[in-house]
Amino acid sequence: MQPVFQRPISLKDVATHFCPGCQHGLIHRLVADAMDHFGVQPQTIGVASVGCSVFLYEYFDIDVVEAPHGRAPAVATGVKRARPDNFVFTYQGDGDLAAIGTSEIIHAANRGELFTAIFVNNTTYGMTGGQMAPTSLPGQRTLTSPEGRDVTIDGYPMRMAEVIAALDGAAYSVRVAVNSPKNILAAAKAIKTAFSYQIEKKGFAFVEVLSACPTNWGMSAVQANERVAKEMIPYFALGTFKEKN
Amino acid sequence: MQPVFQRPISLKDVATHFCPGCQHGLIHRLVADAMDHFGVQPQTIGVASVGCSVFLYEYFDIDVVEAPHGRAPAVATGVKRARPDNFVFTYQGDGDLAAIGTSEIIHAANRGELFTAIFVNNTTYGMTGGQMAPTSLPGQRTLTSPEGRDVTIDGYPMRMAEVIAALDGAAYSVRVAVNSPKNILAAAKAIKTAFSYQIEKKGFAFVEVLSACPTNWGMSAVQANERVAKEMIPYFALGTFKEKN
Amino acid sequence: MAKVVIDEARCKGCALCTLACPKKLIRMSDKLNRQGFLPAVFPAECSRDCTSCALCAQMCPDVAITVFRAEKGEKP
Amino acid sequence: MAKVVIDEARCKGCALCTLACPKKLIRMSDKLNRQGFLPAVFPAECSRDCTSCALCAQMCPDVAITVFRAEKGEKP
Amino acid sequence: MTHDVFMTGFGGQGILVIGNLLAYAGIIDGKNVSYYPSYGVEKRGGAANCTVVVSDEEVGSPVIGAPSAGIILNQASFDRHIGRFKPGAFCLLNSSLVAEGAKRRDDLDILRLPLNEMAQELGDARMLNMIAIGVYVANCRPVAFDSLKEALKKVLPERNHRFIPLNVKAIDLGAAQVK
Amino acid sequence: MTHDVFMTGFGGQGILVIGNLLAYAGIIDGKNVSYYPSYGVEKRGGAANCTVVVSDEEVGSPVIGAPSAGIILNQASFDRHIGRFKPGAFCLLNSSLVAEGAKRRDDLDILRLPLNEMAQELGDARMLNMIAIGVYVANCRPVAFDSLKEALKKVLPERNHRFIPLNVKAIDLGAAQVK
Amino acid sequence: MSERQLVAGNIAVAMGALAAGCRYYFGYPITPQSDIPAYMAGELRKMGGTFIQAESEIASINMLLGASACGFRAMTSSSSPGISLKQEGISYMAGSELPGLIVNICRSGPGLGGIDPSQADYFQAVKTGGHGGYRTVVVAPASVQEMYDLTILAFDLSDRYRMPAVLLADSLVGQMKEALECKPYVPPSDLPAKAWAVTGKQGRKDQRIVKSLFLGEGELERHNWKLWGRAEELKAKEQRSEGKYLDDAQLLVTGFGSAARIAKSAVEMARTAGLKVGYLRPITLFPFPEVAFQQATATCKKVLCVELSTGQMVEDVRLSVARDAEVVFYGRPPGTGSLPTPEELFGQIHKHYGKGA
Amino acid sequence: MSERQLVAGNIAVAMGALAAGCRYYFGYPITPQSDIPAYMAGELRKMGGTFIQAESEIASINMLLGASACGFRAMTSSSSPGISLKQEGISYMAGSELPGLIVNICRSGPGLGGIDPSQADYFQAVKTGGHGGYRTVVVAPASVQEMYDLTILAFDLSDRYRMPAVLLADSLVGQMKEALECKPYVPPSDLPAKAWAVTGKQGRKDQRIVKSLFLGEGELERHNWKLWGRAEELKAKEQRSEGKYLDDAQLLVTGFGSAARIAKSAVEMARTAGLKVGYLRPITLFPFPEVAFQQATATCKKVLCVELSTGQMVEDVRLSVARDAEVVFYGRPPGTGSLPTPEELFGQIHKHYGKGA
Ligand SMILES: Cc1ncc(C[n+]2csc(CCOP(=O)(O)OP(=O)(O)O)c2C)c(N)n1
Ligand SMILES: Cc1ncc(C[n+]2csc(CCOP(=O)(O)OP(=O)(O)O)c2C)c(N)n1
Ligand code: SF4
Ligand code: SF4
Ligand code: SF4
Ligand code: SF4
Ligand code: SF4
Ligand code: SF4
Ligand SMILES: [Mg+2]
Ligand SMILES: [Mg+2]
Repeated sequence: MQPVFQRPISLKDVATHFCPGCQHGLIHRLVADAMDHFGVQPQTIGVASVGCSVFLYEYFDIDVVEAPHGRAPAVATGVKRARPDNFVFTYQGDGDLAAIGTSEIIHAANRGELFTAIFVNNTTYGMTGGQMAPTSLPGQRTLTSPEGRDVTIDGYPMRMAEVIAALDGAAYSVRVAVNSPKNILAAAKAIKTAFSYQIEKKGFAFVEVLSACPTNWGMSAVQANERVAKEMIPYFALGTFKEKN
Repeated sequence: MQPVFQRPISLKDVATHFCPGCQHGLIHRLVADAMDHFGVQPQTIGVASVGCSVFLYEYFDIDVVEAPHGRAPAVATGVKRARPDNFVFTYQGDGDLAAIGTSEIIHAANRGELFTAIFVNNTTYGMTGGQMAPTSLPGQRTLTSPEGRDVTIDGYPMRMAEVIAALDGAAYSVRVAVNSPKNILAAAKAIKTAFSYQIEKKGFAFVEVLSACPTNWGMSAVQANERVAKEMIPYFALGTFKEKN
Repeated sequence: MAKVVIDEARCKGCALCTLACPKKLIRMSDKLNRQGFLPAVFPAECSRDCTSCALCAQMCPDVAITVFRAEKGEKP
Repeated sequence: MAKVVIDEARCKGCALCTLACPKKLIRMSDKLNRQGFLPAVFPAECSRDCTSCALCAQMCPDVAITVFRAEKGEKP
Repeated sequence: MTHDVFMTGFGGQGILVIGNLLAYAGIIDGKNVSYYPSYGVEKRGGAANCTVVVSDEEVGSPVIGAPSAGIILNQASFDRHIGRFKPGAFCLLNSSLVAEGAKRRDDLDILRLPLNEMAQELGDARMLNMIAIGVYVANCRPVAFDSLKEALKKVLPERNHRFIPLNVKAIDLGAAQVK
Repeated sequence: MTHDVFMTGFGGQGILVIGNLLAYAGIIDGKNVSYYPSYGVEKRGGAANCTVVVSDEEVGSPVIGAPSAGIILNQASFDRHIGRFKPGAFCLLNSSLVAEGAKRRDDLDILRLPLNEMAQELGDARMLNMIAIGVYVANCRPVAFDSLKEALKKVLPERNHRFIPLNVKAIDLGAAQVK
Repeated sequence: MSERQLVAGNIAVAMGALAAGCRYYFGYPITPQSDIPAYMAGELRKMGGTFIQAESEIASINMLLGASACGFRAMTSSSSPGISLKQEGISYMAGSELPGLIVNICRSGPGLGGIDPSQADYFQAVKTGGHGGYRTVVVAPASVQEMYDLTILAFDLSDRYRMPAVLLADSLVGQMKEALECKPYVPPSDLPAKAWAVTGKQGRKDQRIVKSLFLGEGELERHNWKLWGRAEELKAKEQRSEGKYLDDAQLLVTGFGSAARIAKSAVEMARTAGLKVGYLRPITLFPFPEVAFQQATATCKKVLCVELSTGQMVEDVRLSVARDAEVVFYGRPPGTGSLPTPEELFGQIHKHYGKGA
Repeated sequence: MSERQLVAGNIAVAMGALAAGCRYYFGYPITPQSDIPAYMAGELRKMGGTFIQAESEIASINMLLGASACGFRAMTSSSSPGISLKQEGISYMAGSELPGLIVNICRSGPGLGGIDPSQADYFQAVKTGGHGGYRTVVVAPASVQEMYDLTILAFDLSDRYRMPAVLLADSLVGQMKEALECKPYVPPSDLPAKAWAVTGKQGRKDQRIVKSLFLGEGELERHNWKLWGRAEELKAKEQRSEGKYLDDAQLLVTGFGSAARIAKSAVEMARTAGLKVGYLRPITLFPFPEVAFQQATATCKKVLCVELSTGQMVEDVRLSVARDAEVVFYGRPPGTGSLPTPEELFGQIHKHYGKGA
């Protein structure tokens, strides 16, 4: 028998610490796949952020620099400027990128830094136990919005793929989901396209991936996956918001 | 004889420290005019930022809180939440608001904070002697871009009025200039409209004012004023980018 | 004619693969695995119906699934 | 018929008011003021031509200009 | 008089609930108490431990190097912690999940009970923790049984108060194991 | 031997240029030097001061409490600083702009020269600073005149080197005022 | 006596703040202090107060600055890396003479480190990690009751001396539960009114300006001496410590917060074993209880300082003791499995008791 | 001997950095250090290096972290408030064992303060203002030549001990011009290779991971002791100071950087006046030259410490001197018109000379 689906070689053969049904694992796999696809793993330097994905180096078989919370784009800027011939990517959560790290991602994008940004939006602060995130949906109950997010006080969910797309320095910005095989295949393609922007020096590329956090949503994995389709996608439209040539 | 043009009463009758031809003074006057217009001066708390406009309290006859560089929107959030019945405005330069304070202005806008933000864009760090700002134009020579801003390395000028307009929490966002009597009258009107958004609790209002910095542009006041029309307005389009009802 | 191998030690029992399979070939076990989860199982008899589309594997967050296809002429 | 008063002590000699006046009534002095600037002057004889449009005052960054209009029936 | 107990198991076994319960019972008895929890890194299913001290005097350290009593609910916890107990300490082992093995400690006063099965028999697998606390309190008497039961009202969320009778039954079942 | 001089005026009078010039001349002479500038808050037109020390020994403080020489170019600087000088200090006052007034100091060795007018006469109002430095160097001899002139090449930007002859003339004019 | 409840230290801080009249909370999530914002989110909105989860720690401290400038009691809480980010804001608050409470439930470091109890932020809190030379009140609770009481004290001192206050604790004291008695808060009758708070001029003649920029001749120097004078007054009046067995001690054990809590058990063990060991715990870290140390070391010439770090407070102990007293150090820098036990500290007491000095 | 140029201190720092092989500069504008980025902007881009004006001080320090993780010499510069904002990043660099140079041309504070020369960031630099307990090299130049030389030394020590280095100066030393001799840089032959730098695996077997998160049992504690050990080694080997007239001194005057510079003139005045006054200036603030102070105070029992602050280094002086030596303090917290003169400090010497101790 011939294998038709196998673990990417850039992904280490170890169990993850992610909760059952957490799609960080799946997104890791897609990133590793893209690395394999372009054969860039030997040149890759990953920049980890603080969040449930902090253990990047445990799962990817690459060199990794860990950034302070929110600062991965600045660290990646330092890395990529110092080693322009390496392949550099960041991997950040929504608390990390859209709250504390707002400034860093916007200015890195605006400078057109030549790294690839993977942004995992699960509408909550996963690692710290489920606080309201900048992307939490209106009415979403979290540790710090026990009565549900009140947009008049807490503000509106941030649509980061659109914000990034609006910056002159950004070359590619897309939002994908991984809640169904179809969306997963589209996500895989988007990540590869984003990688190609770096490889071909076309500019800064940004991939927002909608993801489930069953634990902090207080749901089973299956319910959580359903919420992505029912509640997240209607608010966070899937699509390509910028694609410079 | 009857006076047809007089100094607004909210503006103290003192000389400013601004350089000849610096339009901070003019913008101060327009803000004071709007305060007079609505009679809000007795309730007003201004939030000063760090930049050439740091001496807000020397010129406006109001209570003032001075914020650390870039943080005026956060300070104003604290002030307005604590004293919701007061009239609160911030006054920030482009280094302050569009560089170090990116995160604070974006999230205050996104929360729909009920204060009014005055943003003075003079394409440079005035107070610190003329470094490149996030709004410096492509090719603009500054202390830190001696060969001219290179967009491929330094990034693109940020169009803040548009960025703010794109946030769900922002109710009013406009860009004006003060380089001609006509533009000044439009600017005066925009500032009043912005004030009305706070007074009528319609939401966060943002006024970007294009302004000249003759000193750091290395120009006479008249040349600097011309540059606003010739170079800035073509890049930073004047107009209303959002006007919620 | 294909084979789906689910690494029981990696499976966290999230059941997302069961949703993904267009043929509904995968089901959840009722015996806890070493990690304390109820893992997914691909019953051997399902090999026949499996198209090796690998959608189950695509969907698995824990990369616990490998899919094999019979090579041309290979015996079942 | 109007009067424009330029506060010499406040004027920084930027000359922006001279651009603003549609009638070109304001000119720059060639005598330094106390601050070391060459201030703007509104020659008394210009009162006649001044429309009290106040555009000069609108334009002044240093709020150094006050504009007066003759009230109805007021003597020049 | 000071009592301290170290309880250890994995998340979901209800360790922290009975830790709280014991501490609250101590308060009801007018004692000084401390309850100190500690967890593993994992979000779900990781280790869960706590130390409870109940005392007539001021409580010093809420962390105890060599605890004088223990409740050990699974194998991993046994392997990791059994070495710490003070010689002579009373230890309840959940024999449903703990095989002991290499790390036997003959100097402890060990009671082995198949808590999983006992809870199942009682009709609710989740009652395992209540049986355990019943055993411990009956053996070491750090608090009065009435206080322990009284404390259920404080510790269980309102919506679970209807289960209090079952909890009491489980505590009693535990107590009954101690002669 | 150590020379120190405090120069004070407003921005635009070229105080900092002659401070640099003197310091560079000291270096050319193989001396130890320090040049310490200080400004007012204003961006344009504010106060501009500097202290220069030229010495055969290591230079200690670049800040001098009671300077032993001074160049004072305008009234505001005079009013603010005249009290600081060491008794007997040589002070050049720009009488074009300084009226002295209440703060007369009879214990100083004061030379009054109408520098503005002298510079105008020389054909370039900006040469005022060069005349001043010529006066000071001629009086106190902290550096060799040749070094001072040599230093012009180091201190003036390339594009202004064509003005060096005029600068030299101004220095000489200053020197000529000192008998 | 109000009822005793079983409460976690973090929650006691929140309850203390509410009792002290604090109605403004600004924070950003970080372990191990997340109970505080979670509690505040529920309670404050219920009572009409303000809870904002800010976009960052920097935004939080500046929102606090704004609310405090309006004259209201306000607070933020965070943990080590988050507190580092607040240093500029704290310096501004100090420079602007603004009160306000900053709670640091320390975690292990440096960098991302881990979430175990730590005392390695002592220098940052006490020597002040921001720029420009200023002081803040620093209190260090060692029990759940103190988490409540010292929160209130911190607000009072902060208002009285017009400087920010830092509550320095860690997850041991923060996550531990003990009996808490919520004594009702009675504001000190002599607390000065906040006549500096911005309110809008409302017809008032003078502007109120909350700022830290002072450019006039000599102005900033005077301002600094004024702030220094307040800190000196604080030192003179507000040193607090807890001592036990000091009369006949031959070895003095000291530490703050969680380390002191563990050390106290070790001291009891030592006394039980017949060793003449004393115990002295700073409750205020700034002002450091210098007087108590001076007094205790007038007779007891050896001090063992225990910290959950490689040694920071030990410097202040050295600066405070009698000149002829010897100070030794035992540290356990934090991390998984690095919390010392009373038994371990008893071992250290044994090691040093009766030797030297 | 290379030519002597008249150079400002700030520029000397930039020149020193370039000489030391630093090709990566990340900064954000702030007075009074703006000459450094302005110089770097021109020079670095000319020579193919990287100059980035970042969006903030926080971004700068993290870009520095990234470039340093790649094994290159890199730097940032700022002034007090900006340095406060970098504290989290510095802690991360220390935790990740990354070298890198952070230049602080201090301004007056607290808060916005002013731009006058200040030494009130001593605590922040030396006690470390970030969280979690770590140390950095701290050097304190007192002349333009030292601005150059100590920049190079800071890079060397930073690489050797794998910790960030801070150069602490102020606008007196930064804006002052003096003769500078640019000695060519010869890298120490025994500097260890950066075998930890990320490069991409490039076929290497092991991953390289630059991080500060350590969750394994006991791992973070061991990591902390390792960092502590390096700091101890630094203390043992790298203390630097400048002394003069120490043999017969009856009063020792000390201070660092700009204050020392002024104090030195006062000491010369005192010697001229026949007073037996000595001079001891720490060049490295961390490691603090404890040995030099111990030795000097073996005979000289009174020390006058001068700072442009209300007193910070004086604590380290107290901790370093012989037990029976007395330390007195004279401070001028910074602000417009607050720089002390040599004459003023000579007055202080007079006041303390021959009295007490
Ligand atoms: C400066 C700082 N502030 C806060 C934290 C605490 N913290 C750790 S992870 C995290 C955010 C996690 O949320 P997200 O980025 O959405 O990632 P997720 O876990 O959801 O994937 C926070 C706030 C920190 N480590 N550092
Ligand atoms: C944290 C911090 N970083 C940097 C500075 C230095 N600084 C003072 S004003 C300023 C920016 C001035 O530019 P802008 O905001 O555009 O105002 P302008 O002067 O042009 O009106 C900067 C960077 C500071 N005070 N604080
Ligand atoms: S907490 Fe949420 S984001 Fe984190 S591992 Fe669990 S499911 Fe994933
Ligand atoms: S430097 Fe520029 S912005 Fe500042 S006062 Fe002068 S002209 Fe205005
Ligand atoms: S490969 Fe396709 S058909 Fe086979 S089990 Fe997986 S999803 Fe079902
Ligand atoms: S998707 Fe993967 S982890 Fe989830 S049940 Fe199926 S095989 Fe197990
Ligand atoms: S009022 Fe109008 S017409 Fe009169 S001087 Fe001014 S601009 Fe000219
Ligand atoms: S615009 Fe105002 S400041 Fe400028 S020249 Fe005219 S009057 Fe003077
Ligand atoms: Mg998230
Ligand atoms: Mg600007």
